[in-house]
Amino acid sequence: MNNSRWKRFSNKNSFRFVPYMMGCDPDRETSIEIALALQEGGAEAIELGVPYSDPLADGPVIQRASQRCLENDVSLTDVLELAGAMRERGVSVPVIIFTYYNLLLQLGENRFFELAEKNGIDGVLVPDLPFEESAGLKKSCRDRDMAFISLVAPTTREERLKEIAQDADGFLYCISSMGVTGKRAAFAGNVKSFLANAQEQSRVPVLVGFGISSSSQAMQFAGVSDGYIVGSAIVEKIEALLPRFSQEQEREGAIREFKYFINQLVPAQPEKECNHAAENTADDIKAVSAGKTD
Amino acid sequence: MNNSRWKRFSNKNSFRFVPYMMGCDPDRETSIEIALALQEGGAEAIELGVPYSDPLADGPVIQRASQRCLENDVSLTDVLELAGAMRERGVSVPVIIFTYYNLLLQLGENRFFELAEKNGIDGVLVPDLPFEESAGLKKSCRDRDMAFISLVAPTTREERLKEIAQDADGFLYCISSMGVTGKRAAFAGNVKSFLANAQEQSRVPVLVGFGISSSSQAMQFAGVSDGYIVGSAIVEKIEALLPRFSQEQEREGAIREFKYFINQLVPAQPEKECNHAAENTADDIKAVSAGKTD
Amino acid sequence: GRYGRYGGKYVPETVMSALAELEAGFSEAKEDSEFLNLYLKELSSYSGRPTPLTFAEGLTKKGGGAKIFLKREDLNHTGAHKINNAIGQALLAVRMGKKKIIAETGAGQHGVAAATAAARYGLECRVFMGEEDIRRQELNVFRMKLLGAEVVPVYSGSRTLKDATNEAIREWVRTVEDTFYLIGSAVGPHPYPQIVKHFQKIIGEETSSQLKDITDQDPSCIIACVGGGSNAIGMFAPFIDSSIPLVGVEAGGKGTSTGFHAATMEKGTLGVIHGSMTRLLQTENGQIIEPYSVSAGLDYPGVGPEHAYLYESGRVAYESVTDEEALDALQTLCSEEGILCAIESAHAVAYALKAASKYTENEMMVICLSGRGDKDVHTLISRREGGSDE
Amino acid sequence: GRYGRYGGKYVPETVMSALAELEAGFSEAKEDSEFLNLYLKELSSYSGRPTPLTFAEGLTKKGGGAKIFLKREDLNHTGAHKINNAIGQALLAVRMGKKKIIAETGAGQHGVAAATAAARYGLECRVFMGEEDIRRQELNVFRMKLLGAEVVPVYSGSRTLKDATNEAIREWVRTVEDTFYLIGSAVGPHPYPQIVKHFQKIIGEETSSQLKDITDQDPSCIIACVGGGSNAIGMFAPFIDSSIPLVGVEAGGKGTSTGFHAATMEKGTLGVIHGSMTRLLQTENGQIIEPYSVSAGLDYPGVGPEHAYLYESGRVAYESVTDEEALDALQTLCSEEGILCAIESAHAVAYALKAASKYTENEMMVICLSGRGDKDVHTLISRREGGSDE
Repeated sequence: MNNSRWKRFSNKNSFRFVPYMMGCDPDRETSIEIALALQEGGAEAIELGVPYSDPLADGPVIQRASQRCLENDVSLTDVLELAGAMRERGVSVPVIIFTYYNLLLQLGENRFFELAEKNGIDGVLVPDLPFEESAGLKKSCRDRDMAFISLVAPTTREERLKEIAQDADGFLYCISSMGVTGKRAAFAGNVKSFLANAQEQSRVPVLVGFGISSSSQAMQFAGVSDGYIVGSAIVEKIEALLPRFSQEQEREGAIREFKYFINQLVPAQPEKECNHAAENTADDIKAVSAGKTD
Repeated sequence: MNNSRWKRFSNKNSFRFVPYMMGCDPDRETSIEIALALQEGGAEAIELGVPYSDPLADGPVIQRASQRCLENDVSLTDVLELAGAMRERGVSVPVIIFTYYNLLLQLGENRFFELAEKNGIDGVLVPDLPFEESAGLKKSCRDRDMAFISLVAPTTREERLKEIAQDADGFLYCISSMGVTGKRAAFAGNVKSFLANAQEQSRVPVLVGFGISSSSQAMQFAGVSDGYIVGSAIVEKIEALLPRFSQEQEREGAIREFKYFINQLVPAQPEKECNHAAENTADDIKAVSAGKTD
Repeated sequence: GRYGRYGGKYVPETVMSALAELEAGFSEAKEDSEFLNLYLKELSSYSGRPTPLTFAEGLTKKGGGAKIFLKREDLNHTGAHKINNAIGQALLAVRMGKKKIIAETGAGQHGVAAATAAARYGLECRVFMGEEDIRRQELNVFRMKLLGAEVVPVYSGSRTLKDATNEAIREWVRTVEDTFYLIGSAVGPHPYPQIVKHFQKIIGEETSSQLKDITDQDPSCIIACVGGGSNAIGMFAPFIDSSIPLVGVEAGGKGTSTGFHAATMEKGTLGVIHGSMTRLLQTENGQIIEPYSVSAGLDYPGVGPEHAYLYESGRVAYESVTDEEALDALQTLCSEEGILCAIESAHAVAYALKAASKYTENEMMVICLSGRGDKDVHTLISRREGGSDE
Repeated sequence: GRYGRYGGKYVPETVMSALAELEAGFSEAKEDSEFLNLYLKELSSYSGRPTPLTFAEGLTKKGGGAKIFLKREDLNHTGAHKINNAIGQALLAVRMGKKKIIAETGAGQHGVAAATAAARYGLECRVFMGEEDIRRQELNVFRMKLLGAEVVPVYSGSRTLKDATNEAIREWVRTVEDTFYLIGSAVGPHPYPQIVKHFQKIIGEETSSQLKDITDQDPSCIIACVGGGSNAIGMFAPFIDSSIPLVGVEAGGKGTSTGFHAATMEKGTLGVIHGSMTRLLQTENGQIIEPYSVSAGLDYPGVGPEHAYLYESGRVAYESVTDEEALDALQTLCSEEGILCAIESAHAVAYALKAASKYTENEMMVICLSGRGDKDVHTLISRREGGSDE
């Protein structure tokens, strides 16, 4: 793969933080600010979700975000174009479009890749397109220097894991535990050996995701993986901030609070970010604490 | 049969009027007055009904009378004793107890006849005890000089009619039309030939009943029968008079109105009865007219 | 027409010729193999007979004794054994040249069965139903109307089954020339109890043959609920001449000592109801008492005359179970076997569960599961929610 | 796992091992004659199969052409074809060592069937049901609870069947080790459409053999309603390789031009739903549209992938009938034959009544009467009373 953004991602040596955000939740402009905040907060790549009526792999938080966006008629095209706008505003890390297969099917593969290329997309993750069904799409991605992100789960059998891992692009998405996306207290019992095994087999960085909502949870996996993905915790934070995003005089504070939240999610942050957080008012900090107990 | 009351009944040459009244409807004293009025009005015999929870052969009017009496816990014994009281007060025509079989069964045949004899009962009519089931009871009646009243219907077949008619006591009850008791506009199509046939076969007077509610209806059958029975029309009249019976100052007028009503039911009445009716106030006569349209 | 001193024809003279016609029509029909074949063909190709004999493994475990088998009358078209008789009598009506049928109904089950058979065989149908029952059973009322039947409200007496039956008989007298009275249980004047038994004995005949397919051994007990008693007489019919113990289960309501029950055998006395001599619940003066049971189908003050005879002769044991026992048994059957039976049938199940442990696991009990319980879900809901069953 | 371009497994990686396990378990089971015999024995001794093939004389007269026969799935235990599949999959779950089943349900029919099979075979059962459907179908909810199942309300999306299915799949991922997902229609990822067809093909097999008992002649048309399509695929299965015309009838709702319908074939487009590629009702952006039908069982935005294939290949003709036509046909069947069928099944009847006159009286049409209509009486009442069907 010649995609320079993926090369940078791949060559990093840090424990990579990859956040998920729902595109256009709550709106296009705020999404751009969120993406910039994520990058500023240390994101090494961004998963950009597309709202769908039937998000089979997602838990209630992302389902609700989908519903919100669908009420605004946000389409796959809208989210692809959002990615383009994010690029223009300075997002430089790999952007992965996270879409259910039916949306891509309706748009049409050709049109999808046309828009994806135009808007600077680096990768495609289709949660309901398992290895067996994805050969064609993966090839189309490779033809365009995009990564088709593959997933493996604790239940993925040895042979299959090997096959998927050795054919993976971008990063290998290791599902930490069975179930849908969303915060949880415990992970699959065999998660560490599973990750270690995936790391052995994979030709790309191995990231762990599903259910991670704090830096301490993520750090458990630091030795057996190359990074982690946080989705629902971020989307839930955005949901909590919705009333403030919608009021002009509150937006700036809300973005600050969001940044502070992201900092908490990222274990080793530069000093200045902490200082930045310290600039928050006491009230803001209280709100943050309240948010975390959600 | 040596019963002198039946001999008188049998030897009459008139077109006999036999009314039905429900015993103790609305109460014992009024029933006695009603019986006396019926006799005064020309009744050649009186059928005395017993209230029953499930009067299968009866229409709504007599069903309602049953219900009224059952609310006062009127039993077969009560009605038998009522007959005795009627005798004491001057009722001299045959009195036929009209009871469903289950009531008689519960009282017991022995006890029933004991009370019947004591209270001057001349006949027994059990509407749900057809010829086939009644041999025993008929014999018990004959042993005591009582008439077991048999019924035949327009649908009773020739052979059977002959058998019943030739074994009848007291009178032969000919059902004018199919269905239950109660007023009606039309009778069975073959009713006259049926009655003529019954008259030919019967060893006792042939009376027609079910649905007769006016003297003109009754007179249709004068040539082919020996009398007629009126039930529901009388019970309905009593029902209409209930409010007046229950008030001391209205009772006498109510009885007068009842007598007038009976006079209308009987085609050929002595002159004096008509005069008696003429003594009624104009209001009474209006009330009578209103009652007749019910 | 007599079973010992029970049975007979205690009806007005106006009904007698109709009964004679019916008797003649039925005597002819039951000897007519073409008629019999038509009846059997309709049971099989229309109503889905034979109904299975299901081994109830879970119920057997709960009972802790005899192996329990269920004769699945709940799987009949319209959901109960009632259709066997409705089809038989409706075909008889057609054979006798009648164009119209009338029927009585309490909860509406027989009314639906009669309306169903009438629709199938092109007969006009009027169903007499107490005004109180019409109010309580609006779904069945609507079903009858959908089937093209007229539902005639009965306002007399207690406005329930007993009065609907009286009124149907009254109506029959009025219209006897072109109308067939399709009675719903093994009651009424002769020849009705015989006719109903004739058209219900298929239950016992199938059971007998299905048992023989399983084992040579006789069952240790055959159980059926008894209201009027049509499913029971049908189930017992081929076994009466054997020595197999037979048990009829009556509705004990709130307990046979409370006055709120329908236990005709235990608490009833000799009497006449709906044209036949039998045992019935009545006052000492002979007025008929409205019985009580949570189950509308067992809520009848009398019982078929042959049952009265079988009780008196001791050939069949009649037991009662209470509302509570029946409802608990219904719940047990439901969660153990996935079968939601009628509350009526649950009385038989309740008795079986109580009696099973008297037998060994090598013995068999057979329960006639007379109908399904979809119709009872509202009653069950209000019981669960309120605790009160009235 | 493909029917032309349809079918497949469009599911998260987390489901893949479970599907592989299921595929292996099913492959083994279907070759195991002991398993097959157990399944057939349960269908016969528990659910009452074979269901009859009823000649509908009155309906035939109304149709004015072909002789109409009804395959009576309404006579199954619990009142519809759903139980065939529920029994089959529950027995498969037991064979695979699973202790728990989960299921999705819309109107509650499959939920009741699944809860029934779970009770019978001693499995724990959780049924996912849209919160909106729970409100509308309280009787079935209560029945499931009586059967010992837990009913889990689903608050996501439109809170109906589509979302209940999503949620059941999500739950399955969570609990896959000891839990079997008992899917209710011929939909879902491979191997589900195959499994459901396998356990429903008894409908067509019985029909085929029952037709041979009547005549050597092939029927001129075999008709079944199609929502997800399980009764239809089961009915069609043994006939697909013949040249007998097959017709699937979809819910036309208020008319396929109104936007209120569930006509997946006529108005749907290629897409992915519940794990398989098929035809479905969706916006041009690919968001799935909640369909509309008066019949809760046909109210599904997708269709089994094999049906999509049979549509595309032209082997099966798919037609639609409106709510009104279906309800009229239900009324006609009811008053002509005494059979109150489900509104779902009435769609097939309505098509048959329209098409019958194209055939001569020497030809035969067979309708799969997939279920009984007791569950629909409330809908029918409100239609008659209000004129509105919503």
